[in-house]
Amino acid sequence: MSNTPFPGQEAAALPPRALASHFHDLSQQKAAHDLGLWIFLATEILFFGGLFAAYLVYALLHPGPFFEAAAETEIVIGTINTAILLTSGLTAALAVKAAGQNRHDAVLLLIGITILLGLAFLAAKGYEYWLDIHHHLYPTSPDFPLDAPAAKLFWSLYWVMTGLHAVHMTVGLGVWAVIWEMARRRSFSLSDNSRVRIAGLYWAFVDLMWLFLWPLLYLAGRAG
Amino acid sequence: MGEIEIILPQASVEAGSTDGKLLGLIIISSLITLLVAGLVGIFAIRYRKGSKASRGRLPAWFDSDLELGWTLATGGLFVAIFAWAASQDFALAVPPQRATEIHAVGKQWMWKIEHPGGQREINELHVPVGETVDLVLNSQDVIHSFYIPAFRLKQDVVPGHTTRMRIRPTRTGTYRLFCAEYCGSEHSAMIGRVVVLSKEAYADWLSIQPEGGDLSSEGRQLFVSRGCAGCHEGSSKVRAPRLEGVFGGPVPLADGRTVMADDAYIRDSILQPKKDVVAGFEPIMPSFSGALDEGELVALTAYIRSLGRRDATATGGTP
Amino acid sequence: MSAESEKAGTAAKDTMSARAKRAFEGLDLFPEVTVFAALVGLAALSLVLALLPLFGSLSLVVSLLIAGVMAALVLIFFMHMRRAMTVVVLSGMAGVVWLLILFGLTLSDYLTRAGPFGSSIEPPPAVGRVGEGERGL
Amino acid sequence: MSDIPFRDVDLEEDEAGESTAEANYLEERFSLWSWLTTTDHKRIGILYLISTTFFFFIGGAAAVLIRLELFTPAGDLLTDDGYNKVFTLHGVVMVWFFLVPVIPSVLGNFLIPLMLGAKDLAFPKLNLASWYLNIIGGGFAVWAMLAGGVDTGWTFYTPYSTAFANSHVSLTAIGVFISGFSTIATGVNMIVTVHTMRPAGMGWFRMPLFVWAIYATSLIMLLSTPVLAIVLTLLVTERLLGLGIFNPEYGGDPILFQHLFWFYSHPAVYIMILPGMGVVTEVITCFARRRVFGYKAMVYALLAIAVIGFFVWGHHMFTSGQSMYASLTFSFLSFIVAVPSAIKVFNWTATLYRGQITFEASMLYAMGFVGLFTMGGLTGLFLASVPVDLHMHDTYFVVAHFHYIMVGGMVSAFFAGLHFWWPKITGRMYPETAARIAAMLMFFGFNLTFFPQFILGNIGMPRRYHAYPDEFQVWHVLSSAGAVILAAAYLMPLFYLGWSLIWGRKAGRNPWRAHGLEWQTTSPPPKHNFLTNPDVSGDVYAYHPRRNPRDE
Repeated sequence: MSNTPFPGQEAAALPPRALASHFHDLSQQKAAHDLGLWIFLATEILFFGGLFAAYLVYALLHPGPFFEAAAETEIVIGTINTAILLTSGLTAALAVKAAGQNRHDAVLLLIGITILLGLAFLAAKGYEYWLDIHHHLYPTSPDFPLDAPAAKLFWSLYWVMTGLHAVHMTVGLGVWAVIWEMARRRSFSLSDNSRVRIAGLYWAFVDLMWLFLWPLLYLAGRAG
Repeated sequence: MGEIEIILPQASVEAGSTDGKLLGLIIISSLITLLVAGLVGIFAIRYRKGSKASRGRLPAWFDSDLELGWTLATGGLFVAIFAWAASQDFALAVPPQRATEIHAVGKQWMWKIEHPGGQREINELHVPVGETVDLVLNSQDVIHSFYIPAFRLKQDVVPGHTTRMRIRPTRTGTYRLFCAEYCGSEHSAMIGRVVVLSKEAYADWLSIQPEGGDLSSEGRQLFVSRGCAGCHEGSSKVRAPRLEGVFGGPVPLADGRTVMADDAYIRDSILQPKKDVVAGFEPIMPSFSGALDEGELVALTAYIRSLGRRDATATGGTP
Repeated sequence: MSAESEKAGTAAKDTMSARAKRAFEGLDLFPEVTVFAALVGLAALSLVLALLPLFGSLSLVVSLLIAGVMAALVLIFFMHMRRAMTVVVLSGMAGVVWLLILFGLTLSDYLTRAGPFGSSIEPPPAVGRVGEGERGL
Repeated sequence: MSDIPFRDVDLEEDEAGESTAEANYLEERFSLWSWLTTTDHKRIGILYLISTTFFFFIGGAAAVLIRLELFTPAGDLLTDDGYNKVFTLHGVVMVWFFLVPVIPSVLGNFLIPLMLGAKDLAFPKLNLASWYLNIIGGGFAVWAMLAGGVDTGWTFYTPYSTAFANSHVSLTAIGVFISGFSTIATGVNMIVTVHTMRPAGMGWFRMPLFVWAIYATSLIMLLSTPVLAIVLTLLVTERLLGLGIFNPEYGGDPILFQHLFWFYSHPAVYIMILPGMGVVTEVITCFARRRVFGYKAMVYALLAIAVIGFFVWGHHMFTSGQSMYASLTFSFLSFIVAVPSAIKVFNWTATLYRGQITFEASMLYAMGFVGLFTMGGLTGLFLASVPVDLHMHDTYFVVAHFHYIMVGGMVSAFFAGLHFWWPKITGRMYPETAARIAAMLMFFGFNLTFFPQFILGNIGMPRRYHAYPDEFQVWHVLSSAGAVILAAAYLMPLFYLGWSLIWGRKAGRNPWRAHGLEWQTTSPPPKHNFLTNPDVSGDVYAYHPRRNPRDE
């Protein structure tokens, strides 16, 4: 009967920060947090999904120029960034695991590495953007190097897709930074609180989106 | 050219059948509305608080059978209405045979019409009664929509697309032409008239229009003056495909595909020559995008079409 | 509290590696590291296949299929979808299913437009791009 | 359901029991700051009530201007650009800042935890954040209006919105984008609350249908709003940064914008009607004193509408140049989605059968809803038929059709719910006679405003026309006359509901002798909703026509 709505006595036994007053127990709270974040991630799939739909339609309408344009992206930086993100995905997953076991030092270290890798990703991305602009690879450039009009469709999608991904990365880094600081001050219980787990899920999702952006933007149109 | 008729006449083949469906829908939905409103009203009076009406348990069949019955009945009815509506002969679909083509260009905020003989008009469309006319629609700026209420037809005019609307006027008269897709400040001023004339009157009307020059001969002039003829004509080294007989037939492409040489293909080939290169030729043709305006494109296309018609009579169908 | 952590901070500088070692002592790094290795391997495979002219125009499809496998690994092992509540799995799937609805019904238009595929799309005569084509000659 | 023992509402209710130990949520703390930082779902519901009312009257003022302008054929009251900005404002404000949030965020916020016997929604802070996002988004829209307005129409069709409009498109789009996050936050909150915070003993099929309706609505919110967000992002990047996803000069397709936009906006129509269906169900069953007819069918119909609603967006695009095969597919699916709506209409009617009906104002609104929604739904079939739509698309027929759903349906339902739960929200009874007069006036004014528009559409009057040919005038005059009545009727509740806050009779826990859990607590409820555990053993629809406790 852990599900009774008003078990005030039970709630009092728990550390005050871990359980919000409107939940009856930690398992209910954990379920709510997990479900809330997963639902949010489902909406994120559809958010990026609109872009994937546009990519799909234009790849079908203008296959030639679209993939020719794709061959102009900086594949080396894109691939290095893929490796960086995969590694940060590993450290984030380990941080979640360590948090579940209340291993304070490990969590701090792993989140720290994750943040550094995320920053490295953004730095590489920034350098890549600089190169792209240097090569006039943006649709409004008067010296846009590709002839076919549809090449500009690809490059528009490139900027929006990578830009939104970078925004998500930045948000994720902000979340990690806050959690790292809170964990350093030991202001919440690592295993009872959902924070690290939620941030880990979000980070893995951002990682996951990149797994699709990488082939769409960097690997497409390279063969032959 | 009489006054515009304000009671909406049925002036096209579609008008009659659309109105039939409309009437059917009005009858069906009025009956359903009356049924629902009637039942609500009757129940409200009969079962008002304190009335003597019996309020025993509902009979067993009421709960499940009636619900299921109503669901199936409405479902069946709706599917039947769909089938009836979908059975209409959609002139909008791929035109089965070629018809007189009149080009209309929508721009903020007017309609520019060009007849095959080169006659031009603005915000007015003259068509002969009893004939099939394909309106070929392009937009120079935003989305417009070519709407003739008396014909019960409208078709959006989308920049970057060529859309078509087949009209089959059945009744002479003057009817309204509206832009039905919001297009900016003077959207409500983008209106005009459609004048359906008898065939003789239409011929007279065409003959008294100022000489616009025949569309395809205008195209022929452009074909020479813009240098197309230099490669696509004459017996010099074969740098480009000859265009006689091309229109309306299949064209094998360098990448193995085959496309149908229709208006859209011709336009594409002029504006984006590297998109669909004909098998056996090098992609050396420059793009004429920006070098030709909408009217010149239409004329060039008309010329190439006229080249094709000589020996392409058997290839009327499109894929 | 803060003084304590500061002290811990200074101590950390001296024995960083020792502390790191202690931090990870007994922390089971599996299956995460194995999965990570698999992900890196799949990424390398994807890269190689994309650069080689093996699949022609299907090359991107192959890359995306590999990405799908990688995504499944991330979902199962890093996001613990296996252990998640049914409703969590359902909500994740809903996102994908609705994406397919979006793709499917949009394509129901694009794949069935009149004429050769996509032929109703034409660039309009744009102004200000005169001569752009000549450069290609 | 039938195995649950029949338990009627507690007859010997103690009005004296109102003097409880805990202050009610309204009196708990008074300061403005305590309201602006509250995480109490009830207070956030009130905040939403205030903000949506504000936006309703902004949108309403725009509607009045539109109807005044159309009184004469010449465009004499407003300039053409002025008119275009006014109808855009009307659409943007009414859709995103009134219709979408009004029932889920006002009544849903207030009632979902109460109906589930919970203390709050799952994420109280997120709930407050969603209100702030909503008013920040609305602030952008109002800012755009004050800065000179926007003239694209609420649909933002490209390339007009990206390359041709000179008005504040980006500002408005950013406002709508932000409000989209508010919608998503509300949706997450509702779904998680329903999943994780139901009390033991309240199985899925024992939940009130209002909860089901909000649940189904939230599903649509979550699955459609992100696509709106991305399409607006693309719109703004195209305007501000020169990227060009829909730019025809690059070979981009304006019709793709329409696909993405309607992938959101058609389901959004169901966001705007499903909650109304939930409200009307609660009201009808209570005032007919009859268990709701076909409970499970009602649930499945709600879920079916929510899901099938995603498959029909192309019926907005029959004339757009989309493939005829796609049009016929979408047409067929649009007919299918009408079936669950028909089930609901049937069940509401059947609930009245052998009832013990009384005609409080909320019941009048609910009965009006059934009639108007039926008409709105049936005229939807006209527009789902391809040949008829080729004629009717973008004419006043469409305008009339969706106003029958949105105003005749959703606004009626909102008033039904507001009156029904007003005693619970404020602890006071509203004056019944005034409310009944307003309800009937609204019904009459509504029909006079919008029925002539069906005829206008039928004789070919296009939408969004600032000036129009003379032959349409007679119908426009009727419509404008109706709008005046409608406007007066909408002002009435402002006065009598305001009056009731101070002079209204004290309501007691359960003035309607209704069965939901929300009626078990005091009116207004205490901060934590229930002083004692609510009794969830009863059936929320255990009404019995022969035993009406209100006869005592």
